[in-house]
Amino acid sequence: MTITRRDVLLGATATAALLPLAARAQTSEVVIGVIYPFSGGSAQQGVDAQKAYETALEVINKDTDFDLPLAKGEGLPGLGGAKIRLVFADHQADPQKGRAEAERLITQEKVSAIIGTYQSAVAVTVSQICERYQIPFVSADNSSPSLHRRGLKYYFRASPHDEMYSAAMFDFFDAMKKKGTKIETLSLFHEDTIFGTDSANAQAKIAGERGYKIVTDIKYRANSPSLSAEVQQIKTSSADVLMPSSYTTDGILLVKTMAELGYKPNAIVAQDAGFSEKALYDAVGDKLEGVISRGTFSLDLAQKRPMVGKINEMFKAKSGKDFNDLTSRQFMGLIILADAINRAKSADGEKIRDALAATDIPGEQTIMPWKRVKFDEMGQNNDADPVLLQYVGGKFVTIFPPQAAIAEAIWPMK
Amino acid sequence: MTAQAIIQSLASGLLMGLLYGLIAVGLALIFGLMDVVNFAHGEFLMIAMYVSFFLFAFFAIDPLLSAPLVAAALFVFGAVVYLLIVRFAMRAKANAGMVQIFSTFGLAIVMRGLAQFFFTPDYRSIPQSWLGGKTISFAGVFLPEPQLIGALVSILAFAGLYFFIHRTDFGRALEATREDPGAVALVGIDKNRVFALGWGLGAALVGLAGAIMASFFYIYPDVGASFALIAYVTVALGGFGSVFGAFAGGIIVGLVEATTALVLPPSLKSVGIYAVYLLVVFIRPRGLFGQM
Amino acid sequence: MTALLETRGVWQRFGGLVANSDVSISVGRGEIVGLIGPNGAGKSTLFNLIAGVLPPTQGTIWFDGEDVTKMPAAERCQRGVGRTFQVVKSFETMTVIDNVIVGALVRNTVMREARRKAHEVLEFTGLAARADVRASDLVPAEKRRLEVARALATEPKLLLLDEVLTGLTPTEAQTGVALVRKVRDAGITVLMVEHVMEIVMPLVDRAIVLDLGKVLVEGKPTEVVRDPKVISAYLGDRHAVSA
Amino acid sequence: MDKNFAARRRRDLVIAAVLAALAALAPLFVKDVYVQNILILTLMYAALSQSWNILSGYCGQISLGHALYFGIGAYTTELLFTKFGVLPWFGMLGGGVIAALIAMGLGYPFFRLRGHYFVIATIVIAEIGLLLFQNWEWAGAAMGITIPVRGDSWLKFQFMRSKLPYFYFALVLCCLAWFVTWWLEDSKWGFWWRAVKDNPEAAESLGVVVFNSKMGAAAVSAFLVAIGGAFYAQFLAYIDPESVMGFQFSLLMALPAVLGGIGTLWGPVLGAAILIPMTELTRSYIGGSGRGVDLIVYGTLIVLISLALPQGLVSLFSRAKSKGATR
Repeated sequence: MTITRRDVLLGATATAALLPLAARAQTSEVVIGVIYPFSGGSAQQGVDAQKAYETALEVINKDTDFDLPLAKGEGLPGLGGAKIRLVFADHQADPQKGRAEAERLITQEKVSAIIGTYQSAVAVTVSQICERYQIPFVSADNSSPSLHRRGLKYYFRASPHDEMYSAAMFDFFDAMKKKGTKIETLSLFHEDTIFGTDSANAQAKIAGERGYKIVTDIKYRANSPSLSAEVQQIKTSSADVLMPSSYTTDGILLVKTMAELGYKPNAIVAQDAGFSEKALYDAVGDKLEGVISRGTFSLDLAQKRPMVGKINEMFKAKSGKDFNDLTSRQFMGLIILADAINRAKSADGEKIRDALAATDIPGEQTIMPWKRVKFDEMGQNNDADPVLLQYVGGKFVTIFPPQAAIAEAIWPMK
Repeated sequence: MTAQAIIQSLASGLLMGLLYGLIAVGLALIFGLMDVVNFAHGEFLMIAMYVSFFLFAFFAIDPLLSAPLVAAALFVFGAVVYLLIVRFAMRAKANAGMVQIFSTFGLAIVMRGLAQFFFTPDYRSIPQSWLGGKTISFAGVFLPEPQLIGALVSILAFAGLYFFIHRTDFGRALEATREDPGAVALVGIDKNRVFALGWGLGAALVGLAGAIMASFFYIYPDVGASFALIAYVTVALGGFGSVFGAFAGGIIVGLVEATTALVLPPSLKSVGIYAVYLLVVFIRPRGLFGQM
Repeated sequence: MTALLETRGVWQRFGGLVANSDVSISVGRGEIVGLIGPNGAGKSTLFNLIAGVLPPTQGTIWFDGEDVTKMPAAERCQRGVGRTFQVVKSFETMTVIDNVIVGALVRNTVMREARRKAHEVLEFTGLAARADVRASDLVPAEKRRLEVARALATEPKLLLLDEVLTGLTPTEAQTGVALVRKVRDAGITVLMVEHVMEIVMPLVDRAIVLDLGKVLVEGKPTEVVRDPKVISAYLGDRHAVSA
Repeated sequence: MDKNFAARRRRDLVIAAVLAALAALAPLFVKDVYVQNILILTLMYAALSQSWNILSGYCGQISLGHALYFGIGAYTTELLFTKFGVLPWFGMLGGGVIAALIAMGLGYPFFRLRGHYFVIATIVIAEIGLLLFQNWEWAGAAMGITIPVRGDSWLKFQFMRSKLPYFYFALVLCCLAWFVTWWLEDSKWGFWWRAVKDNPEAAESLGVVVFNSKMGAAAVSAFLVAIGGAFYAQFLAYIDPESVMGFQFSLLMALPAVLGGIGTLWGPVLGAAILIPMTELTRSYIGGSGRGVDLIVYGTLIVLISLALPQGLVSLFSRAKSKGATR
């Protein structure tokens, strides 16, 4: 019974805070649940995500002058100017907790949709719950390819998955080979949870199809205290390209250990994650001149689309960081979701779902280098083009695909 | 696998192992003194790394220089933890072992929470330190300077500890208290004071390790978790309470870890450490140098 | 009829140290036998060998016509060897009655029976009023008594008492002596180790004196106390000095 | 005296029956699925902790590696179901038996170890299990196993629409674990275990075969925990190594018993009833801030409870009772 009392208390404080708004219209609010790890080893991703969503919220709820859906004017015009409110929940990287939080958000907080989750394993259970309650789940930043292939009606992912990312990497290799660069052998280096495993599987498969030779495939335990033995092995095989799939912590340790053991690969082409994190470049950026990472976002885009830079400034004011591959996807995910809610003219899960399915946003109205946002019948946006970014002179420049590139790849890296 | 690669692996393993030993020895010292296992040991390491980091970030003191400061800070911290928590845990009349495990374990959770609260969950590191990224190569074998200095500090710390326990008054008081806490009261040694100093010393040692590690490792609130289990295994392998055991245990763990990665997939390298631990305690149930 | 307990040429060595050398003793049914000797005579070692804590280095131990040399303690208990410990080893977190039930379970697999038996034993040993007290809350004399009760609950043929009378006040010791007599009257053979001769001599039928790991003398208590070898063993140094 | 004892046993049984009946009626009042979820977890952890308590509380062999058995229950059930179509009910039993066998197999070397050496050995063996599953391709490795959803069915023990069947299963499991403990408490095994925990040498002298006692406790404990693991897997409909074999499970099995009162009949239930809702609510209502406040609150409570009540929360009740008795 303490629970209900607690609810009443929390409810009371919440309404008190919202009194001026509530006076205007009782139903003028659409609630969206945001599920991330806010404690534990990946809490940083959760906290960064929070800032990204708050930035998106500002764009939606306040009057801003961007060429993004819902930027102009306050709130959602489709619902009479209703505002979006976010409820954040902590899943601690545990699928069970993610599921419990999703259920709580749906039944207690009455959210109209859920967005999350960073860890793919948690996305599995959260999306199941959403399916059951017929509430859309926007998978903002999960990249595991298996997620959208489970026949779920309420699952949507606007950004690419690891197979698309990996394909882009190999397209790039093919293009480089045509220009006469020698790329024959690859070293895979990946962590042992679902992200690293999925990524390496995708890479191994495409490498096989396109005739690249994988000379070492190192699977290591995430958050190991030492990576000396692992690095020693990739050093020994000395492939043309090193392809790491690592989170930030391991990424930092990998680069430091490589330097310590005197290993300088020809090229590093990374599967994002840690290699898009500011923390990693703060720590070892000097050793990473010329590293290439896949992504779906690049600040270069600001040159063509000035709003990207402005929105980035908004985010930076909150978080002290530039947008990276994850936070940009999170930002965009909420914009896309809010756009669907606006078109649905309803806070009802099923109507929002239909509106999401009908989404068609041209690439120019995003902060991403995508062709468009349009979901296939599995809820995957196949027009989300990955890009490859190269870290040059302290920032990322887009080097692939050619239509998005603003510079030639530097190969080998310095 | 070339001979050079094997030597490299073993050399890296040895350096890492000496560091494991230094991380673990505080645990062994405290256990030997009062039969308490500090389940927040990993978090002590985490705090030490943060102290080192902030000394660098705000006062530009290199981790190598700040190491004594970090050790001093941790000394105070360890003594305070003893006085505020462990002292009371030891008074428990029933389930003393359980109370010790869970009160220090609860402390670990609080420390992680506090670190996240005050320092944010961001991953920190010290990019430009005197040692960071420097490496010595010798016949194709690379020895990173931070770990090399770390190993040296570890050896010196162990030597110093040995001298301290066997040659100083406080060391003798420590030994006497450990052998018979009841009897020392009779000769006028305040047990609580000795225990508090013991905790301080144990924490100072892990502080030393944290300062060294800050120059080449990342820092975040959960970083202790990566080292905690290894530290416990190291201490148990060497024999709880044995300072020399922690030293030997660390070296063994480092070497086994490196060798396992040569034979098995690297993601299973900890299995090698764990298997060696199990093997050792099956043969010697009190570890290599534990009192039988 | 053979003796209830016999040790035949038992040796026990710990590294270079010889704790028992060629000890052959026997305890007849219904006897109270005292095993005495100065400190370091090897009493406790012999006692532990008989109880089955460890096997002897050499020699055999026979109980009730059976070679039990290699038998673990638990099995000897089932055969009818009950014991107490010199340093009291109660089950501290359990109540007095529960302590005794553990012993009673050897012969009674039905809980109800075991509990009844335990109550009987508590009555017998005079602990009935303390049945529901935690063992940790007992006073030392009661703890010793509990040890005896627990061992008696196993319905032993032979009860091994390890310094149960040592360290008690004279009154407590008297109750203890009465209890031992009562035990023997119940048909249980008793082998008791004591360091202090004065306490045991009036109680035992026969005394065996160990010194330096060997049997020094055995016989009736009145004879034993007068034996010059025993006197010199106990008072050896003092005699030597005064002489 | 005898009557007192029998009366106390009967009273425990009656209290348990009343509590179980009340719990069974709870869904009539609790419609909120989030709260239902907390209730299910509370019951599950009460059952797990009760099972853990058999080996660690009663028999005194402190294990911080019971996640191994939990994971084995979960994996056996789901591998049999997804690969061979074996119904979860059989998988559950199979998992229980395998876990019990493994526990006994490990018992041979492990039970020679004392104190922290034993505790660390249990942590380490569970960690090895986790790493092996993390790398075992056939069992899904890091990707885990998604349990195919085929609609509600008791036969397949799978329910999408309602949580109530899970609730009742968890309740039954909790009652079972409690009843087994209750029954064992006044049995030869129960007495043997407590004797072994308090003083193995004395126990041995009273005819207790210490090694067999430990083996028995390990087998019963592992069996019940594995059933809990199988339940959890069905409940979650998705498992991966970290989410069923992680160290946190070992801990969450030990904590309720320790906080409630280790080696007592009511400790685990009481501990779980307080700890699990607390864990869930602190995370849900203050964890979203990302500032670690939930950890601070949660950890502080653990420290305070373990320091203030070394014999667990049940000591509050028995203290009150013994005061009443003396007056």
